Amino acid sequence: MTNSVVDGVVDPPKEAAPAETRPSVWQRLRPFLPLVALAVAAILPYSTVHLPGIFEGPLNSPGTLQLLAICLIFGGLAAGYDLLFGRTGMLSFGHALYFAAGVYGTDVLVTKAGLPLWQAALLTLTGGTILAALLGAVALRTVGIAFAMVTLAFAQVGAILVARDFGGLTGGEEGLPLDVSGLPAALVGVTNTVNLYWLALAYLAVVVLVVHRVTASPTGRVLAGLRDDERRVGVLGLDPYRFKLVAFTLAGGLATAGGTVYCLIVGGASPHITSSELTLSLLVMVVLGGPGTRWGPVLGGILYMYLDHRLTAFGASDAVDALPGWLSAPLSQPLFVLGTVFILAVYFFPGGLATLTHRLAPLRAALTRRRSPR
Amino acid sequence: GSPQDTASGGGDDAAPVKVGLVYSQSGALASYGKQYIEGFRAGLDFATDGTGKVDGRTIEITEVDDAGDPAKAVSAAKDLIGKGHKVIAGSTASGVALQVAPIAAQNKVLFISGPAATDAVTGANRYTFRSGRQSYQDVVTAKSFIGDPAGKKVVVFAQDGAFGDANEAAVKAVIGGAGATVSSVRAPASATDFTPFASQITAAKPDLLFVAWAGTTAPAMWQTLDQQGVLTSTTVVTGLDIRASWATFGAAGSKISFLSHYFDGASDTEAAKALKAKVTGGAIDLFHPDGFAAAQMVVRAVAEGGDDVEKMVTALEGWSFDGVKGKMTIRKEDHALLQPMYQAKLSGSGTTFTAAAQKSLTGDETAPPVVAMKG
Amino acid sequence: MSTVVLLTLTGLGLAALYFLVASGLSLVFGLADVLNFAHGLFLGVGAYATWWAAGNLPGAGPDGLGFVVAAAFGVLTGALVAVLVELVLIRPLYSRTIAQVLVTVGLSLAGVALLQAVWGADPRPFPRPSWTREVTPVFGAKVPNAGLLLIVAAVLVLVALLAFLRFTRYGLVIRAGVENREMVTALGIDVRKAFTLVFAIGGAAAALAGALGGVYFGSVSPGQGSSLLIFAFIVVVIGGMGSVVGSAYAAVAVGLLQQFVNYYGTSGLGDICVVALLAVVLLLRPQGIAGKVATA
Amino acid sequence: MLATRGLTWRIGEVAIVDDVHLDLAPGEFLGVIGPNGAGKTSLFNLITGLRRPTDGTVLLDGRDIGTLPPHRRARLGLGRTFQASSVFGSLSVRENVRLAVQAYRGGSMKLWRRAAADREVVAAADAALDRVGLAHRGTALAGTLAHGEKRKLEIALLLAGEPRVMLLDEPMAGVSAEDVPELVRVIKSLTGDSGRAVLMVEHHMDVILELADRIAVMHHGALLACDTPETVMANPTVQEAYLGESL
Amino acid sequence: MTAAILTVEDLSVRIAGLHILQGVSFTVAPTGVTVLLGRNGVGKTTTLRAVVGLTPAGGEVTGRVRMGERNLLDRPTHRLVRDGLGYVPEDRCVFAGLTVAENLRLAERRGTTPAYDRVFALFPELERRGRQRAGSLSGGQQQMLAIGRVLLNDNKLLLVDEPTKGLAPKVVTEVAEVLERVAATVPVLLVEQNLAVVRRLATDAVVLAAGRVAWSGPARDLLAETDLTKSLLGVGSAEAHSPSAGSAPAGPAVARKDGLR
Ligand SMILES: Nc1ncnc2c1ncn2[C@@H]1O[C@H](COP(=O)(O)OP(=O)(O)OP(=O)(O)O)[C@@H](O)[C@H]1O
Ligand SMILES: Nc1ncnc2c1ncn2[C@@H]1O[C@H](COP(=O)(O)OP(=O)(O)OP(=O)(O)O)[C@@H](O)[C@H]1O
Ligand SMILES: [Mg+2]
Ligand SMILES: [Mg+2]
Repeated sequence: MTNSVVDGVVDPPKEAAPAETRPSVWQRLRPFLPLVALAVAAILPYSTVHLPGIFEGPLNSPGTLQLLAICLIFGGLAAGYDLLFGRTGMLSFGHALYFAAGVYGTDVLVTKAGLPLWQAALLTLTGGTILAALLGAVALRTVGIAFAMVTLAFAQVGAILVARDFGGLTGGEEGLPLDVSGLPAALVGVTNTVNLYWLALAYLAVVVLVVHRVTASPTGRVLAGLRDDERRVGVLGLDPYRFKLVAFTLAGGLATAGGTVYCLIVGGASPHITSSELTLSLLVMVVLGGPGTRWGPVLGGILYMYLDHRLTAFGASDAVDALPGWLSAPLSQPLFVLGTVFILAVYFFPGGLATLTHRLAPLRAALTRRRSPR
Repeated sequence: GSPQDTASGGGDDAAPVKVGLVYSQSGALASYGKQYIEGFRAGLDFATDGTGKVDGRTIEITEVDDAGDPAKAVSAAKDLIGKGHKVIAGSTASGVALQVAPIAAQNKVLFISGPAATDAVTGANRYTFRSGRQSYQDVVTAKSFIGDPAGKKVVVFAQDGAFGDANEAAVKAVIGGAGATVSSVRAPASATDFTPFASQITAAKPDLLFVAWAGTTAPAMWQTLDQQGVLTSTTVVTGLDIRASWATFGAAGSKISFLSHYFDGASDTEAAKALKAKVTGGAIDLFHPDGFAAAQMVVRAVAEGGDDVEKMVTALEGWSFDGVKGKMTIRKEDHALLQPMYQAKLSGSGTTFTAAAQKSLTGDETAPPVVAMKG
Repeated sequence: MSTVVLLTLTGLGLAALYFLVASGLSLVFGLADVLNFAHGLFLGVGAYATWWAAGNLPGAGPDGLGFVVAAAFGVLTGALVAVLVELVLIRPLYSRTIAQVLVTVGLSLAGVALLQAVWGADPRPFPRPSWTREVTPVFGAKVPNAGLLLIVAAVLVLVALLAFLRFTRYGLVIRAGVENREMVTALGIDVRKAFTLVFAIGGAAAALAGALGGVYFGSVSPGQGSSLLIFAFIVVVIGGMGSVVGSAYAAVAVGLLQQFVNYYGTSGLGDICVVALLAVVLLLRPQGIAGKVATA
Repeated sequence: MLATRGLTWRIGEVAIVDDVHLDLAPGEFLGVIGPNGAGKTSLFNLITGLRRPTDGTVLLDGRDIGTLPPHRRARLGLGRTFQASSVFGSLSVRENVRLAVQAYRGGSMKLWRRAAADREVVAAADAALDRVGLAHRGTALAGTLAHGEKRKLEIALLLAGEPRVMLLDEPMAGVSAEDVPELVRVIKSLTGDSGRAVLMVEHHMDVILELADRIAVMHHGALLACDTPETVMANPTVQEAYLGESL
Repeated sequence: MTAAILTVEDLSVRIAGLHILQGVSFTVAPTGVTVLLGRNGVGKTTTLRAVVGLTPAGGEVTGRVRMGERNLLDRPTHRLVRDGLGYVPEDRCVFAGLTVAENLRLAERRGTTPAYDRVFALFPELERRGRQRAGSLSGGQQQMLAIGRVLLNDNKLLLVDEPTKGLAPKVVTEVAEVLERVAATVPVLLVEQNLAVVRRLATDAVVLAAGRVAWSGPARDLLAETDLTKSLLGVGSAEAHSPSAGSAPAGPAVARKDGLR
């Protein structure tokens, strides 16, 4: 389908053709690829290329940039969640809570308390991180499924509180539109969507950098050890609890920051984001991309959000309408297509998208072989 | 190209006018959305005499599904605005309407909210209008069931959250303001068993029970109220939902006094006849009139304003027109849509129920108080 | 007094509903180690199949024996769908727990959307025997018959499941299979069959919950199963995974707690209390609930 | 150096470990034998803090460590291996050992440094791998190692932490005959220097006799005897309950 | 030599790109114990698992394994076992969450009477601990359970992977005796590191090295020739100055060396 192209847009083709023939150059270039990807993504809004069927308008149109911005945010969120799930082996079902804390925190502080954006963002980030640290400190007294359920329970309380709408703070099921009057002008209005896109890109870059650095750090090694055998880590002289709490807090903080950016992009908060389904979606994104891999979760998040948004258009498209009724009815349900895509993905990319290059290796080898006799 | 580029809208006198409809084609509110779009098409035909053109310019509709998710709706709105749409309509869900409205104001395009009932859309900003009714109008209609409210005891039974809050506040203002004592019983929207709440209501012994409940748990809620004898012990008023839901009231249906936004046969206007002819199944449903009115408003805005949004706004403010429900007026001060409302009774059994009008109230009788324009 | 009786009995009815949903979940979760997010779908399938049968299947109807036939048809369909899901989707993924979670999540999304595509998002009136709409006076409280029906059904299901686990070898095979499938086959047992059976039973229990839930709610809608699922999960976890009896206790605790807090406290507090109960139970006896004691 | 005082662990009425008083002098090598199920592994679990005793306590250098969590005890110089190999299966063999070295060199939270850049850690890890003869398997994932190799990796993990008191739980179990002498040599070299004390459970009697200064015999959770190898081996109860007839 | 009960021909196993077995061929005699020897990691366990059809997912098995006329490789494990192939895995694999009695009950095969008396006579401990969770058994007790499970049924061939690992000398002797008695009626393919046990039980021996068969023949020949033992198994020279595997008899250290003779 359209996946490969989307990946290409955000992350330039990793397997560039010349690299196959001259691996040494390729190897030297490899470490710089993320920077190249970042640069390409950053100048993307200057392109007027139109990719029919993939995006509604040209790449620099507000609609496309908005969609890409949301995809990037979720790429970052998934990468942050992977710090817990893929790298430390902690299955949290309540990660949506910290994201929601970021969205609602920013929104409420700006809209209800009238704080300037930078203060609201800073306060929210601090608050979200502290919240993660506190709840993590309690939840981490349990392990395994119990941990998953305690985190789910905490997140559920968050969802109930948002729905209850105490003091009209959260707007309940109607959500809370962001009051943009106090915001910098560069973040308001359709023509400025590109700035939001860059903000989202910056968020993603920061998350990837943080996750990457942390994973490669001594602490990251301990986290990997915890994933395999917690008891062993303890006997080696390291406190598993402390390291897990650090990972949990860090991931929570990253999610909160993502919430702040998301709030700006969407221009408000709605209770969807407090639901346990969001955490499940994060899990799906990570698994879709490949847990514990460097780019997998990012790609998974981007792809998931892309499908989630684009499938509504797909369902309403003429191509689907033209099909016989028994086919077009389910296909016009975006969730049906999304669910089916996951199921297929589990079977066809068992290790996630990240293993795709790996699995294509034989094919590539065959191609090069055919070319080389020349 | 430059990242700040957006397509500039029209300017050409013969160019089509682009209208974006962002509403629920899928998701929980898909059936509301379906009525809305049917109504809109019928309304467009009606207002343009079947040509689909205003002053020789075609009205070009782009439909986008928001699946009830504000984030998707905002993306869609930005996309449409980016492509030069000056008019956006739709919003089946209140949450969507509230988040799209600011986008319209930020970008100075016309936004006509659809079935979303939240009062907060009224007076949201200069660019935002509504083509449907608002909760307050429901409540005023409810008040008409008890005659003189002074000294009466009224209980609001509503679900937690903004929808319930709004209804409770409206009842306190409208009926409480007229001298009744208003108290409330609230329940989580996700509640599975309603016995505790039924007991609380019974204990309060109200003269009037106003129920504001939306969602799939409604049938269970009504059954419990019926079984615990609430429906027979007092006057119970609630809004009449879409036709498909009537059967789920079951035996309770005939014991409830309904306030209605619209049901088939509630009015006999020209517009209603035109609409009825176009509706699948031949019966007008709750949200068909909202789509119809939206189309009428779009045509008016384009006819008077051309491509100039400011002119469109001025053209709509204070405008009165003959809609499906009868005389509709867009109040200048806060863009509230004043419109007739109805009292109804359900009768029938099994799966066939019919609604009959008891009384209709004029737009002025149900007018909400004027609110200050926020933005 | 009558309020307390009413709340207790309706609370038990609610508990019975939770138990019916949770029992299948607990069985599949505890025995086959599959965190089955598609359980809500099975429930929806059962409900819609019953609804469909009552209107279309010869011999079935909304009342009396006809309803029993319709419900039986629903239960059968639920079991069948569960078996298909196990055979086609879950079986290739054993020992890949996360992949299973993903598949069942995908399935619940797709399946609910499918129900919605076919029958629409709006609730449909559910066929039900007329006596289930009535109430039975108990100490002055008007207790809905549908609730009593749920209680009876839940007790029957509990007994049936216990008998299955206690008097057949399947319980053993499955518990062993969860730990080490290979070794079970190495003892000469076809473990796949046992897992399929567990799914069939889980699906049947879910479908029964769907059919009786339809009676209880008076309507059926695509999302009904998923909304019950979260409480079912809580019940399963509080009760201890895989323990059917535990689920029963937990369901009673949750049902009564919710009912009484909702009456005496403010609205929404009931849900928060249930969640708090979960957190407290897990924090006090995490390993007891997780059921897996580390062996040093 | 290490001592247990009345260490007892009961489950219900059964005493798994029953009032054990052990003393381990610096530089001493104490072998622990006893029938299967005598409570040897359980004793280790109590000493390292993986289980909480119902009674009694553990002293290290005279300090009561009975209430400390496992990682605190490890930091005080208490290291152990597991009877069932417990290595980090998804990490490479080298990363396994580096993690252990890092744990020993200071467990402070370092989030922003590159782990692989720490020369000292790398060098120490490689030295430990070399010592157990696993250097050539450095890049293999620990989870795919054959059983015997996992046993060696276990010891490398222990070595990396340079503990002062080492608890070895059946290090020879499943090690092929050819490798036994080498492992024995490795273990022997642990004790030669620096006054380290070793507590080793082992069923291979020749290994125990080769290495141990004293032998403790456990039976039904209790310490039956603790004496020189000769005395212990001559003990008729030991012969009857543990050694049985020769093959 | 009479027809072999099990014939392995050109068995190759590849797991995750690693060529672990590279064409292993040997036979198992219809009586007595055939031992499979070799250093850690040569692929002994892999061989046994390939025979019972338990190669991990993604593993590739080629070659033929015949028992009588049947090729075993294309039949599912549970059928092989039901037809009389008993397997005792290397790491015991008792079901930790189940009680001892449940573990045994699980091993009962349909249509046969389980020989509980035989098992309890050998391991009275198992009868006593019937209600204990197998996960809390000591290592040795778990090994008893793993063997007991297989002995509950009559088998045509037993595959036993390192049964004496981690057992007390006394139990090692007992297990050896059990296997000896079992082997009187059922042929056994045994993987074992304990040379004393090998010495006592083995009739035939197969030595693996680097994924291939390095030597096969009567066990007597292998053990009798010190040079051969030394070159194939690396023991012998070490014996002189450092003790090697093998359980020692009772008595002072001096008497130990007899253990391997
Ligand atoms: N969690 C537990 N619950 C019940 N009994 C237990 C538990 N843990 C250990 N036991 C019992 O305690 C006894 C001692 O076990 P332990 O593992 O310490 O023996 P061991 O001496 O190490 O034996 P081996 O030499 O076979 O490894 C055994 O009988 C075992 O069954
Ligand atoms: N799942 C696997 N993935 C990758 N390699 C494996 C896997 N299983 C086994 N191996 C490799 O195959 C080789 C042979 O393993 P096997 O377990 O058969 O050896 P063994 O002879 O039984 O050794 P031991 O005496 O230690 O039990 C080892 O090098 C091991 O690393
Ligand atoms: Mg032990
Ligand atoms: Mg082996």
